[in-house]
Amino acid sequence: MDNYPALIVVAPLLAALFSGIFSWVEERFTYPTALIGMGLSTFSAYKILMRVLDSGTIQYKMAGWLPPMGIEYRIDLLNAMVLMLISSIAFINLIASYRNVEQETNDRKGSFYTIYLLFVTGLIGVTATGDLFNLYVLIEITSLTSYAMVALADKDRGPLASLNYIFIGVIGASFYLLGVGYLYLKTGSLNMVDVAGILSGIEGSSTVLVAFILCMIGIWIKMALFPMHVWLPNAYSYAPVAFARVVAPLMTKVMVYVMIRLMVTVFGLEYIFNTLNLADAVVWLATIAIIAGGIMALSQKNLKKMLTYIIVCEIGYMVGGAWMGNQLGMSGAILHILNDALMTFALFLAVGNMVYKLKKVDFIHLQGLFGKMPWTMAAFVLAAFSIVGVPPTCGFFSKWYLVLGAFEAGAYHFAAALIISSLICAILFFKVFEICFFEPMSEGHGHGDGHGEVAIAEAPVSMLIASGLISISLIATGLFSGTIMNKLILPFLG
Amino acid sequence: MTDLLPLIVAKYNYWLYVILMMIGLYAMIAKNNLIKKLVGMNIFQTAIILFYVSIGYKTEATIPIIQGAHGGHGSHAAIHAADYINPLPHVLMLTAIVVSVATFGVAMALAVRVYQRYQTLEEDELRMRLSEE
Amino acid sequence: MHWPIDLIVLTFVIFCAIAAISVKDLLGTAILFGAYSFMMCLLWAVMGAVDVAFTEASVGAGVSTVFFVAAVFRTSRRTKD
Amino acid sequence: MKFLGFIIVCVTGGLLLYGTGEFPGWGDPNSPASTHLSNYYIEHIIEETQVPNLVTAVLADYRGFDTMFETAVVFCAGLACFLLLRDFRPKKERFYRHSPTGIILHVKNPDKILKTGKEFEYMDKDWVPSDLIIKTVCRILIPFIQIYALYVVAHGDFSPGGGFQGGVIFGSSLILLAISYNLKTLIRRIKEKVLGIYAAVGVLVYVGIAAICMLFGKNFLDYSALIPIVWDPHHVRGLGMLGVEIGVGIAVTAVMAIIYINIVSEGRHDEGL
Repeated sequence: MDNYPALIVVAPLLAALFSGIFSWVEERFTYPTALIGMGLSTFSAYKILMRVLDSGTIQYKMAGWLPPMGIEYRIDLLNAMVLMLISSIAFINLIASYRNVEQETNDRKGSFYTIYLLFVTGLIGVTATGDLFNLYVLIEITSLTSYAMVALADKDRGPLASLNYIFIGVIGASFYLLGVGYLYLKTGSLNMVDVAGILSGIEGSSTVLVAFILCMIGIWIKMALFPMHVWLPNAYSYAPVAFARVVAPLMTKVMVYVMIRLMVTVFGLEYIFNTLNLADAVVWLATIAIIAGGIMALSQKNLKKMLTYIIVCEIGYMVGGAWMGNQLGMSGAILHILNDALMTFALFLAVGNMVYKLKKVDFIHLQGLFGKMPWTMAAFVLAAFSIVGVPPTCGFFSKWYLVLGAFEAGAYHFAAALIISSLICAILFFKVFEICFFEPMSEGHGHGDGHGEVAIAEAPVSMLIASGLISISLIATGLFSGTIMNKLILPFLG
Repeated sequence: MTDLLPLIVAKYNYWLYVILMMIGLYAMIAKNNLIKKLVGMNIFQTAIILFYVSIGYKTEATIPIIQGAHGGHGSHAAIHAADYINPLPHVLMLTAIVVSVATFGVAMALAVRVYQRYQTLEEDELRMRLSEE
Repeated sequence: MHWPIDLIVLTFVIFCAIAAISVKDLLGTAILFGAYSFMMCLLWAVMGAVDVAFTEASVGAGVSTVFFVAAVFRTSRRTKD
Repeated sequence: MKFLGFIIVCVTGGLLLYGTGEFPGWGDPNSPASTHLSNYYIEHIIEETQVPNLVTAVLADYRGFDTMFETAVVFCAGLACFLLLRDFRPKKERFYRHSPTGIILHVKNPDKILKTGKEFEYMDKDWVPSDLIIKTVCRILIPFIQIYALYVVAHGDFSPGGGFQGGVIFGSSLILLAISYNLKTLIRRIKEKVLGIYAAVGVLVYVGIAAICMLFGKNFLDYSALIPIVWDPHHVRGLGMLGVEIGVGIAVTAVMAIIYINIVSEGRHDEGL
């Protein structure tokens, strides 16, 4: 009997509760507790991944009840991959963020870790669960923790941004809940597989159509697809950097995962692409999202804000790929979940290092950064290349699949948008590099003649190690993307 | 006319929940005061709860507590599913109520913070203050 | 036949909801909102959802209203719409 | 914005109404929702769990995993309110009232703290003379409210109620204490630290019971694993549910008090309604 599927979500939850108690009793213990919890969770995720690769889908019955009656964790290749991604990113970020947390939230350290762990618990649960309503509760945990965190760092603008985030987030979650209600009314079940089985008999029903639309709109709001993206940039750029680093790469990607899960497992691709004729409209929406995200990113003056708009742009890639209606597009979208999470995490890790040293990351503050923080900037450059899609890095491969999928489906506008947005990203990042590299020379900063001898002021070693690890993984996932494709994604799509 | 009444009786609950939900959503989008928006949010959520509870309702059935089973040793009289209301939506909605009150509390705390900072809760005034800075 | 009671209470609920979002005094909103919650709780009791009604009575009509009044106490009663 | 909002609302409403077209009638006993899972629950719960209140049984056993996260949501809300509002900076000025004479002292030195008691009474800008009737009535009422709350928690298996409702009622009894006396009284009785720890401990009781089941070799949350340590194996599921309901009750009580205290005093924990 092994309980890894339960442990993966219970370990961080238990750690969160213990660190919640320790934050009142003895604050020094909170960080080790958090580390242990996350470590255990990562270990279980690894075990699960290996098990799934070996012997196929794992079913874990919560409370021992048979699936449609009780809640079931159903972990197949896609879940296992995303679980591994979430838990390892959260673990590495925990290692890297000790100093950031100390700097940004010094009197509420313990509570920070509690909230952080609850957030990760929510994400892991969302990914692992096989129950529609359980998914809603876990989405609410992730949202509630994000609301708290967004308001925490920036005392001035944070609360307002967070309140707006609440309004939009609640609308999104409620739409999803309504969709589940409509589904429940038609099927009488909440288990994803069970619902899918019943739905295949009643495909023409208008109720099911409305349920599908409501679920999708709810999830799109939560993932910030273009017209519903307004909450994301403010929310993510005001959050403490240690939290932004995990919320920015993971939250939206997990929501993309939820969308794909609903499409593949619950409603079925057959129903979506053959019975409904919405695919073209959604691909257009994704195209607009990509272009709009890119253009809005161009007009930003703050590094964090710019990156958040790039996230909006990347969501367009994944939604478009998933709705392309062919296997290439879908597999590209799934591969991009993995790659984009890694790339965004790498970028935000670098930003975290900068914030630790510079406090603010408006473009003006970045001058001469190549000299001051060479390692951080090296990681940043690599991540930026990956976002742009330069071949050896992983960003290239998923984009390649997406473009191929677009050509196969005849969605040339989407392919064009992909290429244009890559160009926009290239412009954006070279603008940043230019500022970081050249500008102090031309301005002749008041530091006297110190051209070659800018004092190196790097971030602490723990943060650099995390950056290095992720940079290596960017290349590694790129090189092994064929393996990932053949072992994980294609078998999942069957 | 005689056909219409059964239809209305069968569906009015769902229609009225839609109206309630529209009221809530309208308040959330169009009202100017942040606290009013929060009220709208709560109305929206309770409307959804009403919808779920309506799903669970069965005519000619009683509340979902098995009668005569106190202590429940050994054999019982046979239980007919038609006699009891569907308990599952109630369970889901208990959870949803809890989630909504948690969100409400956090939102109230945030509203207090916003007021501390800007001395107003009107959205247009807030926008003006933000553009001034 | 529960539906006449149900319909009457539902109408009340909708009136309370409209009143709660259109009154120009936030304390008034708080009280109307409490009334709304209580009506909702009645409605659910009529539909046989006793546990949900109980929860709504203690949460919606009770604690939520208290939080609401507390927040209004710390902010302002004034509202433009 | 109003116009845009109106359009969005109308579109959403239209969509939802369109979806209702194929709904089964309200209260139809043969609708899919009332036949598929619901029948299984109604017919099997009593033999499988020995708990007559179906809602509690489904809530704490079949879907206990949801409820665990629901409790975590509540905990998270309490923590969020604390993080957002709590303000540890001491107040600059204090006011005291000399009870026998009614003279009010204005103390400007933040380090000088008078001992309050018979002679001096702490007061704030919203101070109102305490009302004897309200105080007395609440003093009589509060213990009964609390006993009722405990009853609701303990009797959740058999009648409407359960940990969450009981917790809210207990929490509101604390809030009533704060309203009828003043906030200081409540904080003097129950320290902030205690509330914070209780909130976590409540959830921990739930997760702990669930995790113990895992230690005994069954699945997570499977109360039947508790048979070796329970005095009444026949009702093991009912007892397991009672245990988790108590946990929920503790957490909810603490969180309700935390949210109220922080909102009403803007996180300063000194003066309130």
